[in-house]
Parts: sequence; structure tokens; C-alpha cells
Amino acid sequence: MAQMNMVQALNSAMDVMLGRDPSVVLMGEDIGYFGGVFRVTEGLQRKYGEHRVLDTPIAEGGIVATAIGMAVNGLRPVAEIQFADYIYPGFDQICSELARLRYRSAGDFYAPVTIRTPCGGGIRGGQTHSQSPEAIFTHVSGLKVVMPSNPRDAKGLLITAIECDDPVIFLEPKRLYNGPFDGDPHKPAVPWSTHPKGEVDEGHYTVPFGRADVVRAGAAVTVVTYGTMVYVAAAAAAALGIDAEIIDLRSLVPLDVDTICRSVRKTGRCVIAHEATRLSGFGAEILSVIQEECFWDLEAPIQRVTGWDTPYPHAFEWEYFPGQKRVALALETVMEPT
Amino acid sequence: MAQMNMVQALNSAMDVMLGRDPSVVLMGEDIGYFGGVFRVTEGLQRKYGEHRVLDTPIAEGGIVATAIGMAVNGLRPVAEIQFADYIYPGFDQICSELARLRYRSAGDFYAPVTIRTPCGGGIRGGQTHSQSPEAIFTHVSGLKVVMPSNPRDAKGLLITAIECDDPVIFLEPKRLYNGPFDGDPHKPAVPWSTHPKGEVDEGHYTVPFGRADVVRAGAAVTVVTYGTMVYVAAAAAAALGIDAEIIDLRSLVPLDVDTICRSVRKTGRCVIAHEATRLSGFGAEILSVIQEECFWDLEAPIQRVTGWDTPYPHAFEWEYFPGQKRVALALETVMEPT
Amino acid sequence: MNKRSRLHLPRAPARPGEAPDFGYVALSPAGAVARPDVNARARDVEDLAVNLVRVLDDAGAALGPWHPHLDAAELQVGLRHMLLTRLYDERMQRTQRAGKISFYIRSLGEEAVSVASCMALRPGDMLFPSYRNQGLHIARGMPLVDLMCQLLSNTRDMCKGRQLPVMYHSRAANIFSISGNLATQFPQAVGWAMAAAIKGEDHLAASWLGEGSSAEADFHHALLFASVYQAPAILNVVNNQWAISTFQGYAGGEQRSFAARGPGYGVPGVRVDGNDFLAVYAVTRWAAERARTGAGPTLIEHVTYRAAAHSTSDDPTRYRAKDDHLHWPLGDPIERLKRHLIRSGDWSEARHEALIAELEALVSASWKEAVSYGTMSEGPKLDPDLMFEDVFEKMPAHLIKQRDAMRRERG
Amino acid sequence: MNKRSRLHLPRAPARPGEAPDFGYVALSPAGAVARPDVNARARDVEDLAVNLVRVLDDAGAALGPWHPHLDAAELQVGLRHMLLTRLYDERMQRTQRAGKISFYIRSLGEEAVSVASCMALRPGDMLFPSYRNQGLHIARGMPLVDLMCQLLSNTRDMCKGRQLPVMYHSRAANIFSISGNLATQFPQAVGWAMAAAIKGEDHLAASWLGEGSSAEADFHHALLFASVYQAPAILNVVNNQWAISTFQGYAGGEQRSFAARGPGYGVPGVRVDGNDFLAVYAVTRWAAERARTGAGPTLIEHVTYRAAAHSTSDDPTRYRAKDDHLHWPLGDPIERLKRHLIRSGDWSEARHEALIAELEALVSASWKEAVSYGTMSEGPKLDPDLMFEDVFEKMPAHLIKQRDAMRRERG
Ligand SMILES: Cc1ncc(C[n+]2csc(CCOP(=O)(O)OP(=O)(O)O)c2C)c(N)n1
Ligand SMILES: Cc1ncc(C[n+]2csc(CCOP(=O)(O)OP(=O)(O)O)c2C)c(N)n1
Ligand SMILES: [Mg+2]
Ligand SMILES: [Mg+2]
Repeated sequence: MAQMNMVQALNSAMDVMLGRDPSVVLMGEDIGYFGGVFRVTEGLQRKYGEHRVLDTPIAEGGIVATAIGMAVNGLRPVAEIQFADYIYPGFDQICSELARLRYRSAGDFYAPVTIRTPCGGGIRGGQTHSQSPEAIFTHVSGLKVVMPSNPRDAKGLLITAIECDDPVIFLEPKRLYNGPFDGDPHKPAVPWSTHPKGEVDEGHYTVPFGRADVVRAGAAVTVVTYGTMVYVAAAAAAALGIDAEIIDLRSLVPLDVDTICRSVRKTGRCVIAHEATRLSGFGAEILSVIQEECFWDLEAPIQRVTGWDTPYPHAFEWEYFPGQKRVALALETVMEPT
Repeated sequence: MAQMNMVQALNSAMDVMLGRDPSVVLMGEDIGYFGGVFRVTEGLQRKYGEHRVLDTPIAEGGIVATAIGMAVNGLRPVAEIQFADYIYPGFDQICSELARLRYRSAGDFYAPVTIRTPCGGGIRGGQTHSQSPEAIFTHVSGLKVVMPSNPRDAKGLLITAIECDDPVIFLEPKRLYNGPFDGDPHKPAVPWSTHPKGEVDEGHYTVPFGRADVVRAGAAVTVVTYGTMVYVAAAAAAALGIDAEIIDLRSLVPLDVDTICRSVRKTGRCVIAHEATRLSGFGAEILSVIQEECFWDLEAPIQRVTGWDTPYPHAFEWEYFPGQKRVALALETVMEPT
Repeated sequence: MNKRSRLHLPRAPARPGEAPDFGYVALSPAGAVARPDVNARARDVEDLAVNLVRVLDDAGAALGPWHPHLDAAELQVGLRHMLLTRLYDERMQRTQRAGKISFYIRSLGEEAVSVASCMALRPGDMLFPSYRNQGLHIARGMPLVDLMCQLLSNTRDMCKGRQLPVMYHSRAANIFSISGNLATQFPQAVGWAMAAAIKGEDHLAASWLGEGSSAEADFHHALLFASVYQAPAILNVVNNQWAISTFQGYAGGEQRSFAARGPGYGVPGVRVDGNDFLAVYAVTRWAAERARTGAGPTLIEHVTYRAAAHSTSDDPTRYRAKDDHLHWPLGDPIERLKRHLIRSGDWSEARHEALIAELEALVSASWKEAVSYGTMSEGPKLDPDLMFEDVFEKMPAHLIKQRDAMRRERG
Repeated sequence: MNKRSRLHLPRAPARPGEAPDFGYVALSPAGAVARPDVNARARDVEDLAVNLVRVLDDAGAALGPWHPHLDAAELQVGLRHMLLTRLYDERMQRTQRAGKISFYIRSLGEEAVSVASCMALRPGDMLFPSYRNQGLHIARGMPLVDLMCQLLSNTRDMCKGRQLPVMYHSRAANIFSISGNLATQFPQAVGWAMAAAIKGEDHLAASWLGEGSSAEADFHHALLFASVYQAPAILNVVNNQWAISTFQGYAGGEQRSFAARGPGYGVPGVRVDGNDFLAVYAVTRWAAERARTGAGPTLIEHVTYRAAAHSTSDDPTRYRAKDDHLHWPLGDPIERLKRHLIRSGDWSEARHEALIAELEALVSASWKEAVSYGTMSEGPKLDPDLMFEDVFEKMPAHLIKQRDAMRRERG
């Protein structure tokens, strides 16, 4: 066991996999000699060679396309898109090709590509360094979509992603790289070393997809969330003194419907929280599933807490970000006696 | 008034606008000399000249990008993407640029671009000629998203789109081009001339965005739908003899929440139907809004009827397509006494 | 406003009612273009992107430094593959017209592009085709029955009913799955080639796309990544002059050849007579040797003509001069190879007729067998459960649920 | 596996700890490159993509056919704009370091690229910049206060707080909004130029992107559409050798110049000494005349060096040789123009010092004014309601609802 922040945990996952499996290769903009703009691949090119950790042209479409070709030829590429906001030039290759290759070739060809990309706001990155595009990928049949909220899960999920023969969109909430963040930008930053999930096994281990983590058991209300909002939601519930059950989804596709519904059946109330914009966000899918499965258990309308339906504005970061206040209002609403 | 099918109605909308407004230009693959693979732009290049109706290279990203530049320079481009399945190479320009230009420039620049594209299945087009990608665009703040279900609306909505200073994704359910389709491929095709909404005004008129059409009033259950599914749902309800209120959304963004909720408050039951895949489909957003607004009025869980979460398979078109049977099962479920 | 417009608009040489005009096609005489060393630097071979490599002259003589000097037996195999491709095409076109398959795309007039390229490569080389390369599948020896079962989406369809007709693939024959989205295969092929280089293997990847498709971003990505990593890839642009109704000028062919894109990236570009079996073979061989000796990628433009409609959904009389392919200055690839073989005494009209009869019988027998595995309307059917498989490696819970719902729905 | 790998990997000329090495930069002597007629065909000017157009020699003499023979007064204006750009940059860098703005990007060493280009164009020409073109804004006369207010996201920010610092725009000055997504502006500029041509107007569009960004699909789309429609556009690749930590070889610069991409599309490509004010001016003028006379688009590669860090978030000592810009063979654009002016008797060290003092005072006064409209921590603030405006022309119901919720949330 070692203390790691999320950057180090992700680095360790790739280090382990590069060491175990000669077919694993990393590729992306600035990831090789430099080690990535967030330093997630630091030291790996030096350790495994320039042919295993490739710097690439600035062409996300070309990165995804060549990763597919490499995967078809027996490699396991882990491609970094420098910011999730820049994944769209690769969208056609992801959605029309990567996601559907196994299907259209009836399993004769498939491309085990992992696409890692930092997402989310809270770092004053403005409209093109803050987006949370997960919902879009969850709508594309054939993709697995994952978002860890802590170093321990991050490493285990990334190893699962690399070992998985399906393509995985692996979203890294960059606000959590250095420590958990409860949504209050005025508080001093907290490092992962103060958090139990900053304790990370140095070797190989996996965290499976499709299994949500109940990060806090509770009886009064279920909060379904993932990524940075795990901490924001927990802090909001704690501040209100509400006995909330907090569920960290970890993987969105596949979705752990059982854990969610078991909880909602117990609490009868539910708040869903994500950073992404509301309209057709992944919260809508979660809400729909709960409504379909637990309709008769619900004692109040499920509430969605989300970013607003605007681009992410640089100057209004904290008015935009779904902070504790927004979660608290939703919790209060959902807890109103009926 | 004239009899028009949807192709003719769309053609008429562009004809009217090319005639009224010299800043309107059309562009797209095969749309000029040839008049488009679905003949929607037939005759317009001959009538208005090669400089108003442009053939383009096969580069959807370039089409959208140049349309943006043209719009910034005072034109009103109407760009055709030959099939909605081929819109993804233009996704970055749509999502990062077209949708956000007005916002990021605080209104100093904006691009009144309409992107028309045929969508949906039922024509044995297989996985790359059948998709319904509307949900993805509804998640992108700054885009209006429209899908007509009949010639009369198609023309009025397209004129609204062209006159609108916001960018519009205009999805045309190609299965409806020649006639309404109730989901039964074995029945003989029905032409628009047999349908009242095949009567189309030859001149200029608009159908506003954000106003759903109650195509059938009813008291027992609300069916919220759009595009081809309007006819499938109506036929399913009729076959079951259920007094369904059928709502044709026409525009998804903006969404006519009032009409939907007024109806659900009245009926207490709701089925949502679309061709697109289920997971994070637009049905999830509609369901969420209804759950949030009408929770206490609901007498049964809202049901979603959708395409399956797979690519669109060529050979299993009618097992994939959400036909009358799938709608009927949902209607029966939602009508079960509680 | 129109009168003042200064926007340039490329013009098709002949529209319906006009006389065919191929004066715009820059030709070189057979044998006239020099053949550089396979290790020549890209910058030293730029003339290859301007001139037109040709071996066969109009009389069927093989001339000049690109003459590949193949055995007669090999040429006869090439002729056979091309003929089989054509006869298969003709029959499948009729079959579609008869309503027995939903869709078809012919390669009429472009048979040499696929067959000669394929024969110049090794079986371990990976092919990333477009939808107009059935010659590749035939030259790699895929049974016609397999191809026909795909067209029928029947119980032996290698795509399990999930793809439109003509979107074949074969893992065994190293032929990649065809996408409906144009051009996507081009940079994928480069990625495959990069992996071969990373693994230190000797294989190369070859891909094909239409000149219209070269406008897509993927074309640029393919050339760029191939150039940066000097990937062992052969990138083929099949310039058959048309993209559905759109003349090649709209893909940028008016200002420069498509081969000329290569040198801009430091990739040699070769313009070759795509209807000349020997020239296509020789140029592909040259590119393959470059790739295998570490000299990097090559872009090849095959100058040819789409003699038929775009697909069975298309009617070219709406947008181009009638029968214009009869005026195409590079002739017909099968006729040209046949003439060459007869001239050198290795073929005869009689053998040709006999071969046609043999291949027609093969096509008929294959079709008979194929329909026994199911047609659109009759015989065994694919299990609709297959719709839910292969979305993921293992079927996840939500798809199991949907599959079960589908079963209930079907009663 | 690695040992057998044959993947080629471009190599940076010098990494930390190594001696700077610019031997790879192909140079031409000042005055050596011929200036073709503005109506020359693309195919006849291909050498411009290989050679390097230079006017100023090391001693400050202006030589050869590209010498634009500008008035001293005009050159002095150019020097002033470049100096102001540099002083503004320096001050804003310090301001960011002091925590007063969140982010900044300098253009150190690349001032001529923007200033000389801009001065060679007309006010009605539309500019589509990247984030490293502040010289354009300054040369177009935008008040520094306006730029600073954008950096501060304050109450006078032309972006209303919605963009990262440096993403300026000006409708009045015909400078387009800057995107965070690289290269998107390139084909947009071509679209703008196409519209000018459609309308029969005389204006052209010019755009800039980094050599690293030229790898994006948008670069290809821009060249292709510009070529097909012969759009009046000037497409500038600013080859400052680096894209964050990535050397230009990874953008394809190892095999050919970036200018050489142009000829592949039938677009003239000109490689110009980007640190030579006179050369940049002359080449831009040539391209502008082509555009205005209907001869179509031009691709210009500005060979220059990113002397500073990528941005305030970057530390180049981690990936390149320390102080290597001091060894850059094309020198510093401001020093070079100054030397030329002094040599021709139109400038002096004293005037230079005085100008620096004047401009520093201007920067200081501007900053003082800018902060009076609000800073990140003090003074007037933008109304958060603005967050919901301009998503659409009119605020739709769902955003009104969300705005009201935001108001409630803020109490
Ligand atoms: C991304 C994308 N855009 C558009 C289409 C529609 N489409 C199918 S074939 C075709 C023409 C292709 O022409 P070309 O590349 O020259 O190939 P050819 O048919 O001549 O062999 C078009 C536009 C598509 N399949 N994919
Ligand atoms: C689509 C996209 N991908 C990646 C990035 C991240 N990024 C920002 S600047 C940059 C380097 C650009 O280098 P270059 O184009 O050479 O311009 P320079 O900074 O040298 O002026 C990168 C990779 C981005 N902004 N947009
Ligand atoms: Mg073609
Ligand atoms: Mg650069």
C-alpha cells in the first residue's frame, strides 16, 4: 500500500499494465517525453520506451482512428485526449467505428481501446477545459463509460478498462486529481493523503465495472452521483444532518441498477447529482430507470442537481458549479414531508 | 393550398426562403445539380443559381465549418447532411463552435445555420442509414432541435429554422418522406395525399418552435412522441381502443413542457415513444421532466418505448423498430389498474 | 447578387444531353514514366504525382520500366479474378433488380484496381477496403457463397445480418470490416500498420477509398500519421471521377491530382492508370517494397472510371452524359489485359469464352448454394436474439432485459 | 519487442541538458527567393514552399524582389505595434504571476507574424486568430483596456466573463471570437471568404493557427474548401516549432514544410521568415492581391520560434534546451526591424528607449483603468444572470427557470 493521489494512481495502473502486457501502448498529445499536461503518464516513456508510449499529432480523430487500427492488430492502446472538451473531433471514429466494430463484424474484429480524458470543472478552465460529456457517450451503444472518484477506484477501474475487450471511455474528474473536493473553493485544498481511498495497492488489482460503491449508508434519502459530486453531495448531506445513502456509480455503462434500486426502495427518496448540464444529461437516464423500477416506492419526486444548461462560464464558475447549496436545496425539497 | 409529400414541402420551404431572402444559401453533398439523394433540393439550383445552391466536398466537418463562416458573414446557410448517421464528422464544429459562438462572444457573433438531415429507420438502411441521434444534440446547450412528422409542419418548421438566428438541427424522419407510416411494413404504403397534413400552403408561413401539437385529444393516457412514432403510437392506441392523448413534440429544444404536463395531469398516465436507442435517449429527459412536474398526478410509472440499445441491424429491422406491438405492450402496462 | 459572385464552382465535363468530354484527364504514354528506386526520397519522386504510370499501350504491348514481367500464369489468374468480379457484379445487380437482395454496389470498370493491388501484396498484409473493392475479396479467394450470404443477410452471413449488403469482411483472409461511414478505414489502416511496425513485423496495411471520400478528415489523418511514423501503409485513392452525382472537381481534383496530396505530407504520391492491370500491379509492388524496407507509406491514385451507377439506388442518367464510360480514354481493364495476353500468345478468344462460361457456372452454383441458407423471404432465418449479441463482449444486464422484452413482443 | 520495432519517431533537436540545435531549419539568404507574379498558377510557384522568403539580412539591409518598400512612417508604426505587443505581454505575464489574472499566453518572438500580416490587410478583411495573435488586436487598434478587461473577466469584458483570458474578439475591428478548440477557425475563415465571394465583395478572410494545430481535420477542410471554391482566404500556419512540449516533427514538419501542404491542394504555399517584418508584410500583400484578383487562397508558413512558455501553466525547461530561443537563427523580429530602421536613418536607440517608456506608461495607465472596472477579487462584478444570456437569442423557458433557481440558490 502507498499513498497516491489520483494522478499517481492512474500512472500506477498504466505502469502495472505496461509491465505485465507487452501489447499495452499509450498514445496522446504531450504524453511521452513530457508525461502529459496533468503528468498522468510521467516517467512511463522513459521506463517502457518510445515505442510503447507515443507522442502524437494534435488530431483527436487521428488518435482514435489509429488506436482502433492498432487494437485490431493486437495491441491494447490507451489513448489520452488532453481534455474531454477536445474529444469531439474524434467523435465519428468513437461512435461510428470504435463502438460498433464488434457488432458489425459479428465479433470477428474488435478494438480494445481505452480512451482516458480529464473532465469536469472547478479549475477555472472556462468553456473548453471544464466539460462533462459523459451522457453523450452513454447514448452510444457499444461503449462502456466510467468515471472514478478516488485514487483507489481510479487505478482498479483503469486496469479493468485496459484488460477489457470492449472500448471504454474513461473520464477523470480533474478537480479530484490532487484531492477530494467538496465544492467549496474557499476552503484550503485537501490532499488525498488525508483520505482512506488515497491508500492504493502498488500492484495489480481491479475494480469491476457495473458495481456502484455505497460510500455512505443511510436511511433517509438516496443520493446517486459520481465523480466530483460524490464529495459535494456527501458534504451537503452532512451539513444538513440528513442520513443520506450516497452511491458512487463508478461506471455509468454498465449501470448498477440493483444497488440504486435497492437503496431507493429503502429510502423512498432520491437526489441525482452530476456536474454536466441537465437537459438530456445522464441524470435523466438514472431518474428514468428509478422511476420505472421503483415507482411505487417513491415518496417524493426524484430531484436532479446539475450544471446549468449553458456553456461552462469562466467568470461564474461557482455560480455554475452544482455546489453544496444546490444539493442542499434538492435534499430539502425531496425531504419535505408529503 | 397544394398536395405535397414531405420532400416537396421541405423543398417548398427552401424555395420560398431562397426567393424572399437573398442571404439564404443551400449547401451539401449532391444537393445542387442533382437535387439531393432524397430530391429535397430538386430544381432549386436551376432556379436560384449555382451560387445559392452549392454542391460541396464530402466533408461534413468542412460543410458545418464553412457554413458557420458564411453565416458570420451575413448569409443564412441551410446545410444538408446526407444522412444523420454522417453528421458525426461535423460534431466538433456543431457542438464546440456553432452552438457556443453567440455565448462565447457575448452576442457579438452568431451563426444562423440550419442543419437539415434525414434520420430514422424503416427503410432497410442498416446501421449507417437509420440512426436517430437527436438526444445527443439536445444535450448540447445552444442548439435548437426539431423533428417534424408531416409535410405541413415540416415546411412551417423549416421556415422558422431558416429565419431563426439560433442554430437549428433539423431532423427529417425519412420514413415519412412519402407518406405517414404506422409501423406496419406489410401494409401497402400510404401517400401524403390521403392525409390532411399533406395539404400545404404554397407560400410563406411558419410553425413556431416550442409548441407541441396535440394530434389526438384523449383522457386515458398521454403519449408523448415525435417523428415517425406519432403514427405508430396512434395506430397502436387505436387498435387497443384506448382513448390516448397523442402529443407530437415537433421541437425537442425548446420543449413544450406546458402541453405535456397539462395532458399528464389530466390523464395520470404516460407513454413516451421514440425510435432512438433507450439509454440516455431523449425519452429519459421527457420522463424526467414529467416526473419532476407531475409526480403527484401519476397513477402508474411512465413507460418508455424505444429502439433497443444496439446499432440498427439490417436484417432485424422490424424486430428492432419500436412498432405497434411494443407501443401496445407499454400502453397496456401503463393502463393496468393500480 | 449572383452576377457579381466570384465564387469559383468546379464544373462537370459533361452533363446529360452533352457529349462526353475527357479532355481534362492528363495522360502519359505507356512506358513513359521513369521508375525510381524503391528507396528514393519522397521529394525526389514528385513527378509521379503528376504523370500517369502506364505499362499497357492501346495495342496491348507492355512497355517501359514499370513492366512487372509477370508469368503468363499469373496474368491469367488476374484475368480470371477480374472476370469473376465482373460476372459476380452483373449477376448480383440483376438479383437486386429482381428484388432478391435489398441493395448492391458494382465495381464495373474498376476491377484492376482491386485485383492487381491485391495480387501484388502478401496474404499477411491487412486490407481495409471501401464498398467498391469486391475484387479484393475475390482475389483473396473468398468463396462467392460467403459473399452472397452476406448480401442475403442469411444464416451464413458473416455479419450476422447486421450490415447492409456489400459490407463483407473476413478475418481469415485479412480483410477488414467495411463501414458505411466513408473514409474511416484509411487512418485505421495506418494504425494497423503502426502496430506492425511497433511489433517489428513485416506486414503492411493497404486501404482504399474513393476520390470523393478523400475530402473527409480521415484522409488527412491517414496521410499525417503515416508520414509522421513512416508507417508501412499503402493508401489508395480510387479516382473513378464521380462521387454519386458529384464530379471529382468538388473533391479538389480540379487544381491538382489526388496523388499530389502525398508530397505535401512528405509521402510519395503515384498516379497510375487504374485500368492497366500491369501498371497497378507494378506500382503496388513498388509501394509494398518501400513499406517493407522501412521507406514508409505511399499514396496511390488510381485513375479509373465508375462505368456503372453509384449503387442500385442511383440513376446516373440524371447527372452525367449517357454511356460516357464508352469514351473513357483508359478503356476497360479486362479488355486490356485480355488483349495483352492474346498478343503474347498466352490467351485466345476461345479460352476467354470458355472461362466466361466456367465462371458463370460458378456464379450460378454459388447462388444456388447461398439461397439454400436463407433468402430475404424464404428458408432458414437468423435468430433475432443475435441482434443483442456482440454489442459488447458479454451481454450486459440491460441488453438481456431488452432481448427478453423482444422475445415477449414477438410472442 | 522494442528492439525490433521499426516505427519511426520524430526527435526533438534538443532536450533539457542538450545544446540547442537549429541545424534542421532550412534557410535561404535574404533577397534570394524570386517573387512570382500575383496571378501565377499554384503549380508554377512550388519552390516558394521549399525556400524561405526573407527580405532583411542580419545587418538590417532589405534585399531582393520581396522588399515591400514601405515608408519609414509605416515601419515605425509596425515597430510600435510589435513593441506594444511585447510590453503588454510582459506586463500581463507578471500580472498573472501576481495572481491578478487566472491565465495568460504570450507571443514573445512572434510579434511580426501578427503585426506585419495585419498591416498588409485592409480593415474590412476579417481576421480569424488563434490565441497567440494579440499583435492582430493591437495592430487593429483595439484599446489595451479592452484586452485587459477581457483578461480580468470584469464588467467591461467583451466576453461577459464567459471565456478564458486571451480569448478576445471585436466585431468593430473585424476580429473573430477565439475558440479553445484548436484549428476550428481555419475552415470558418474559408466559409467567411466564400460568403464574400458569393456576395461579390472585395474583402478577404485571414486565419492563423499553430503548426501543431495543423494536424487537426479543420486544417485539411480549410485547404480543401478554399481550393475547390478558390476562396479569397489567407491561411497562416505559425510554425513556432513547438506545440506545448511536442516538437513540430510530430505535426509532419520533419518530412516537408507546412507550406508544402498547400501545393498538394493546388493552393500556393509560401514559407516565410516569420521574424522578418518586411518579408511577412510582403508575402501577405502578395497573398492578399491574389485573393482580391480572384486568384484564390494562399497558405503561408511563418517560420518563427516560441521564445516563451506555451502559457502561464507551462514550464518549457522540462522538455527543451534552456534559453534555446537565443540561438534561434532568425533572431528577434523587433531587434531586426529596429536595426533596419536605424540603418536607414529612420530610427535611433534614443527614440527606441523613448518609445519603450511611452508604451510602458500606456500599459500602466491602461491597467489602472482596466482594474477600475473590476478584478477577480475586487470592484464591480458581472451580474451572474449574464450566465444565462446569449445561449440563445431569446432566453427559453428552461433557462429562465434555471436562472431563477440560481438566484434563489444565491439567496
Ligand atoms: C461520412 C459519410 N458521408 C456521406 C456518405 C454518403 N455517401 C455514400 S457513397 C458517397 C459517394 C462516395 O464517392 P467516392 O468516395 O468517390 O467513392 P465511389 O462511390 O466513387 O467509389 C456518399 C456521399 C457516407 N456514406 N458517409
Ligand atoms: C482540439 C484541441 N486539442 C487539444 C488542445 C490542447 N492544446 C492547447 S494549445 C496546444 C498546442 C498547440 O500548439 P500549436 O498549434 O503549435 O500552437 P502554439 O501554441 O505553438 O502557438 C494543445 C495541444 C486544444 N486546445 N484543442
Ligand atoms: Mg468516386
Ligand atoms: Mg506551435
